[in-house]
Amino acid sequence: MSRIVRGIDEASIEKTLGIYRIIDEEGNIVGDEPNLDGSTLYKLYEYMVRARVLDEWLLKLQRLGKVAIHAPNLGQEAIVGAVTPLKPDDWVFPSYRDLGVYLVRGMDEEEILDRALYNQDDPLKGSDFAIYGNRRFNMVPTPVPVGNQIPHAVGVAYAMKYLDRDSVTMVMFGDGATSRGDFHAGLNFAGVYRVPVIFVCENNQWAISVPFDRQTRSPSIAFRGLVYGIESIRVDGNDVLAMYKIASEAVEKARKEKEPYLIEMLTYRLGSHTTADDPSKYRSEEEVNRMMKYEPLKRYRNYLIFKGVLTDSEANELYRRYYNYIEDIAKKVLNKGGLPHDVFFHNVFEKLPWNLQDQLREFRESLELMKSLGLEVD
Amino acid sequence: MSRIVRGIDEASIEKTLGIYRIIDEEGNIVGDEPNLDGSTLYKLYEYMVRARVLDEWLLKLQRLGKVAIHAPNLGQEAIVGAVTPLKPDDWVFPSYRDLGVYLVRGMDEEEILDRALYNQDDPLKGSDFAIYGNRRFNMVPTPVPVGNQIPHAVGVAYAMKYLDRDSVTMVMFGDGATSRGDFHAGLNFAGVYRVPVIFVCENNQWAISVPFDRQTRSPSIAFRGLVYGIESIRVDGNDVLAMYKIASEAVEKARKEKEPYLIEMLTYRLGSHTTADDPSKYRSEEEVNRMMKYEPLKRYRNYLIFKGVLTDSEANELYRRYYNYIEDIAKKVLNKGGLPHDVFFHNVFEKLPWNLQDQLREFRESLELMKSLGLEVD
Amino acid sequence: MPQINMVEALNMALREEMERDDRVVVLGEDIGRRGGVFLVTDGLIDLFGEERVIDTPLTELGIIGFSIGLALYGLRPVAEIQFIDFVYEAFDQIYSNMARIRFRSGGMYNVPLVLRSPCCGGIKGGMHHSQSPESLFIHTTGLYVMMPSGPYDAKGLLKTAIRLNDPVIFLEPKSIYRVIKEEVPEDDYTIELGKGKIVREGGDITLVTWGAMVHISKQAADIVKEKLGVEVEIIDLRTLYPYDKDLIIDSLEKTGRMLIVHEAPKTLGLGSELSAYIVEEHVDLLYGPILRVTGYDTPFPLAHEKLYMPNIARIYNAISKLMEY
Amino acid sequence: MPQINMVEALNMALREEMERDDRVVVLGEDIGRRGGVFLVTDGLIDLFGEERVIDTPLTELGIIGFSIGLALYGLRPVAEIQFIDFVYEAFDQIYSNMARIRFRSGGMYNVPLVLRSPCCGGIKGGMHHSQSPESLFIHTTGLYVMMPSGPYDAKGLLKTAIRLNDPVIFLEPKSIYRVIKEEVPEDDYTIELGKGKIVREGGDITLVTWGAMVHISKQAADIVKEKLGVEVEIIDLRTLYPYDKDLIIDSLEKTGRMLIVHEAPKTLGLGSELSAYIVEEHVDLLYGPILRVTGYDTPFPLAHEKLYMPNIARIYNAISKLMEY
Ligand SMILES: Cc1ncc(C[n+]2csc(CCOP(=O)(O)OP(=O)(O)O)c2C)c(N)n1
Ligand SMILES: Cc1ncc(C[n+]2csc(CCOP(=O)(O)OP(=O)(O)O)c2C)c(N)n1
Ligand SMILES: [Mg+2]
Ligand SMILES: [Mg+2]
Repeated sequence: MSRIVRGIDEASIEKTLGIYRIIDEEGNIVGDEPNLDGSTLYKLYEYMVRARVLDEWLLKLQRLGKVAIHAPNLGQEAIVGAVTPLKPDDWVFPSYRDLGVYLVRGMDEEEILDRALYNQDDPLKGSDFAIYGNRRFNMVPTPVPVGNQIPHAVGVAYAMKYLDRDSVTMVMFGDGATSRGDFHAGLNFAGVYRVPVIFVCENNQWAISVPFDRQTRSPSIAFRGLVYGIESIRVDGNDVLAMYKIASEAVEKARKEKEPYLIEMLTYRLGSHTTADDPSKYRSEEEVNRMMKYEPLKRYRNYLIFKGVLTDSEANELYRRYYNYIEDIAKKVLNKGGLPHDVFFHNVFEKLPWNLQDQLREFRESLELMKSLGLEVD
Repeated sequence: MSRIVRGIDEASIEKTLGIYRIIDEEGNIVGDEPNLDGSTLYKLYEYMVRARVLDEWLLKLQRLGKVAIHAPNLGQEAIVGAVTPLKPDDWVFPSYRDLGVYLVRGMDEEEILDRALYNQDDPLKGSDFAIYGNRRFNMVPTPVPVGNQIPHAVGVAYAMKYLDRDSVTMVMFGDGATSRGDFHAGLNFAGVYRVPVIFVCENNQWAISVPFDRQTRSPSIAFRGLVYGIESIRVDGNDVLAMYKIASEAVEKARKEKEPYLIEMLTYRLGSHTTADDPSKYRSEEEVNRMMKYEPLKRYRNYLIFKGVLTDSEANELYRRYYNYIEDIAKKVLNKGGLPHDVFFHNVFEKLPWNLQDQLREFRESLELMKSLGLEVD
Repeated sequence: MPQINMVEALNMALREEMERDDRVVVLGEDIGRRGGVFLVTDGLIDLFGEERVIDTPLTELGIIGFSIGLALYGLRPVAEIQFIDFVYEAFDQIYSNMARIRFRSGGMYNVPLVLRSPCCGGIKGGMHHSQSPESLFIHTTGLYVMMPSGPYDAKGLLKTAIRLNDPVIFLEPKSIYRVIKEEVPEDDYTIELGKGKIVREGGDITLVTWGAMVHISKQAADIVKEKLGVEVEIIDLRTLYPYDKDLIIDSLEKTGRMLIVHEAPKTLGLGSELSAYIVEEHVDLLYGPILRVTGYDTPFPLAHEKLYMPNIARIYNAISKLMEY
Repeated sequence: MPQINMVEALNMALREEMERDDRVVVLGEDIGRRGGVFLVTDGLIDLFGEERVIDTPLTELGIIGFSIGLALYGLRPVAEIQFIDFVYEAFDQIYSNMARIRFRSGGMYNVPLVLRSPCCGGIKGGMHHSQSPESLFIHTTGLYVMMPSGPYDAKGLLKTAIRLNDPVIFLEPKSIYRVIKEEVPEDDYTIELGKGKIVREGGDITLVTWGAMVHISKQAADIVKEKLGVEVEIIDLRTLYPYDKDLIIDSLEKTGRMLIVHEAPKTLGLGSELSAYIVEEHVDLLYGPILRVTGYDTPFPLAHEKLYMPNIARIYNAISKLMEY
């Protein structure tokens, strides 16, 4: 089977069934290193550390009852490698487990916490939980129904091509999301229309309690891309260098040739699904411990130390610095006021239709009445 | 790439990219003939002839304004090969373009015309147009939204396995239907649960005006089956022997091993999409003429003549016989009365809820009023 | 001015808007070479090319999800759903995204997307080529909903829809696509969102309706006038959300009697909201009950569709009852 | 008899029905080992094995489409949608198939499928973990719709739903999953389809509600009694389609005043149908308007959900207004 039928040849299939990696779980070099200067190498590490520290803080704030819910990203920090090659004008549709993505795009810890607490500075104005985004960073807030954003990203990429822009779109989603109609339709449209979109599937082996094997019998997610006529590859998603390198190639290809690309980021969800989850019901601690040794930070730190870009104590210091930094921010954001009571009447439409005007009037009266009845106004 | 990853090896991929056939467009034997006696060989031909003649009659009745709409099956008659291996207890979910399927399952021309005219004997009681089915034949009436029946078939197959029945399910759908979420979900469930279902995609190259190339960039529909972990094959869908042979194998495998199977029936829609369509807007007559030479009846007739199962004049006589037969039936069914006026109040629920009882009362009054106002009661 | 039908008027609106603004693109199943199964997009592909007149794969979810992306980036897509009966695969995209992205993003993003589709019965289309699901969209919150009853309004409303910065469900009663002809100017005119129209004046009864039922209602009103001497005022809502409450109230101030006619099933058809709104806020205007003549609470049938849909006798009957108050 | 909560009562109903009839199977996302994210199916996989307690891939369309197939072949599937807010991918399967197969097949096939799902607000769930879309299902035609307000009813209604030969949408107000405890017998009892219940008697006002709003309404009624001396009669509908019109009419015969309270957005919430029905058929029972206290016509917000949902002050206000008549 070496003949080529619409891009299906041995090599393209191999790419979807193998696992592309550059550094192994000890940090040893086992593949082609990209040609990166020390500061870029360091930046990747710094983003991963920031993501991890922020994750810890969000978990802490959740336990303190300040944050309603959080989806931990422990173990998936190498996603920062996927977004780093993007330019500001490129668009990103992140998933809900993508703290590192938000940071790389320019959203800082304060904005993320404002969002998590939906205080007066929440850019999304208290619309929904556990989602992040901001137009300033060309990052569209994630819809909670899993996978909805996939066809949106394809539409944006089509519009970029139609308007002759030099931009590309990247969209993240989990292994569970690949079962949805949105995935099927989105990838099919991208394949048919040949648009500059990069699909990044964070295959962390679990969709809440459903393991990959029960989600699909596809040999890999990357293999699925081929049936849509999309160049696809499976990457060791705990190897930030591999993620960076493949994403750079994909972004360049998308930008130059206006072609779609699918990256399967093979990783593992080390934490619970969200803070509302109890993974002990469906997977063993032993499995988690076993997978811990593949986690992305340690191996990349070893690599950077080997490369002379970082020392052990610098690494520890970096962690501590961000820990304290967020501690300060947490204090600050916890003191901010809430959103106005009538916030949810706005942003339904550009202008309030008459029924919403009437209802807003009734609403304001009801607030007065609550006070006069001695009821607490939330 | 010879290693096997979850059923993906060279041979399995080849099966999805090649075209399995037994007789070529002249009727010459180019593959392994199945071991069939003359009467079985003849039956396959007879069903194809009946399907073609019935198709002609439905078109004629449509032109006469007796039938609202018809989806011609010209060129796709070899689908009878797919259903012939099934047993009466097996279930079939046909497509709307499957006259031959209805006939093989035991529905006769009279019932099909009753249905097309939705007269008093319509088994589906005037519910919808261009769909056929009957519980007596374990054939579920087709939903008009394309592809809806695919996950239903998978559920039925699961129930068969769960209840330890010795039965299988077969479901037909077009190339256009493969773009729908129903296809994606249905095949994924079948792959994950390993149930005895045979998917038959009638890839007739067109979905109304959208050619296969614009529907998907998958190299074939069969190839798509692999990503769901389903054994899949592309068959010359105008070769009824090939269809019969592959379907027999698939049915046997499904029955014995409780495994799903996908058959891509590569064929061509020679007629218009439906009688409401105007194909001259989107495809050339030249293409249709070119494809005409691959049509399934002529080649199979040549083969049968070569095999000594049929003579030319017997073939002509067979055609004429069914033509006259249907002419008689058409006269008969056109004289049948219509369905009762209140037919649509029934079969919403097992029992009428109070609001439907009230409405039925109002409805009956309104019929009286129509008469007294001198308005025509439809 | 020549008289044209609704298909031609819609085609004219699309062409003019595409000429005016190259961010306007159209897409859907069979809308390119085929020109749409009802020919609403006929000829556009020749004028604007296949990058702006986009034939899509057969998935409504894909059409709407993809269109939302187009709209997010600043285009103004007009997506055709071949029949509104096939829209449901896209319902998650409509309900959770098209209608919610402005809200979800705190107002940072908006979705100027028009979903247009043939709707309603009267062509012997059976269960899945005949339905009137406007209620589902109106209840969604976050969508404007329109339904014209003739060529002139169709053109003006579609232009309005395309220029709004929020999503619009634009429903086209297919049974009158080619039946009604009107003078439709080649000029650029729009019809204000949320404004109904009195299509027949009368002092006895306020009949609120829309779409193809406007015409049945007019016929019924003529018969009622002849046989009962009752003068029916007919309001064509045109925009179903937000509907023109002021026009209804003004009319009720004259008549005190209200009848609603629509094709959708009765239970939770828009008639229920119109009735509930008037009773809640303007009960004092009423002499008696508010009646509804609607489709029945069953699936839309192929057999006897004319009896399933509101007809003259049922409207006549309701009017007679109302005149008892 | 020990007091148990609604999650435990639902779990008991499922277990008993599965023991009674091996055609009953449950399926959905995370309903196996995980026991469902709210633990309604907890432990069932140990009792009945993974062929009857089926974890599904992440696609609601798949869950419902597949369940329809199970039901067609004679099984009695109970499909969980993790939150009703995620049901929309399945809307085509629900609207065009689950609700229509009996009709399409002229009565030859039926779909005894229960779709159960947590619904409604009150747990700070934001836009997509809080909605109350019952209207969409009621308007569909072909579906029964139920919503219990406590453990006892939850068990009895779910058993009824499982035994019906037609499809049921079974909505569970998640905010009261664990809050309300009641004595729930281990016996086999059912609650008749279409029967509401008077949960508080009173002669001044008929308040119709369901789900978690039953409890808010009771609190409001107590305050109203204390402050205004008004006696509110509260009807818990329990079945939303077909709703118990007789219970409402009987109560209105006493009170002449009607208030409806629900969480869903006002426009085309079920309240509109209840109001329109009474005005159409029993207008003479009314002293004045029918009022509605409902969710606002906006998406369900994360911020200030308690203010978005009907609350005591708004119910109080509506009752005061009604007492002016
Ligand atoms: C349409 C839909 N169904 C169900 C859910 C509930 N839910 C939230 S996350 C999740 C699992 C997602 O798994 P995956 O896509 O692998 O992403 P991961 O959480 O592993 O990052 C589920 C079932 C949802 N958000 N949307
Ligand atoms: C969900 C849905 N969308 C659109 C249609 C309108 N429609 C009917 S058949 C058809 C094309 C189907 O093509 P294909 O699946 O290839 O089957 P074929 O007609 O070629 O046999 C379309 C678009 C439909 N019936 N259902
Ligand atoms: Mg996952
Ligand atoms: Mg086709």
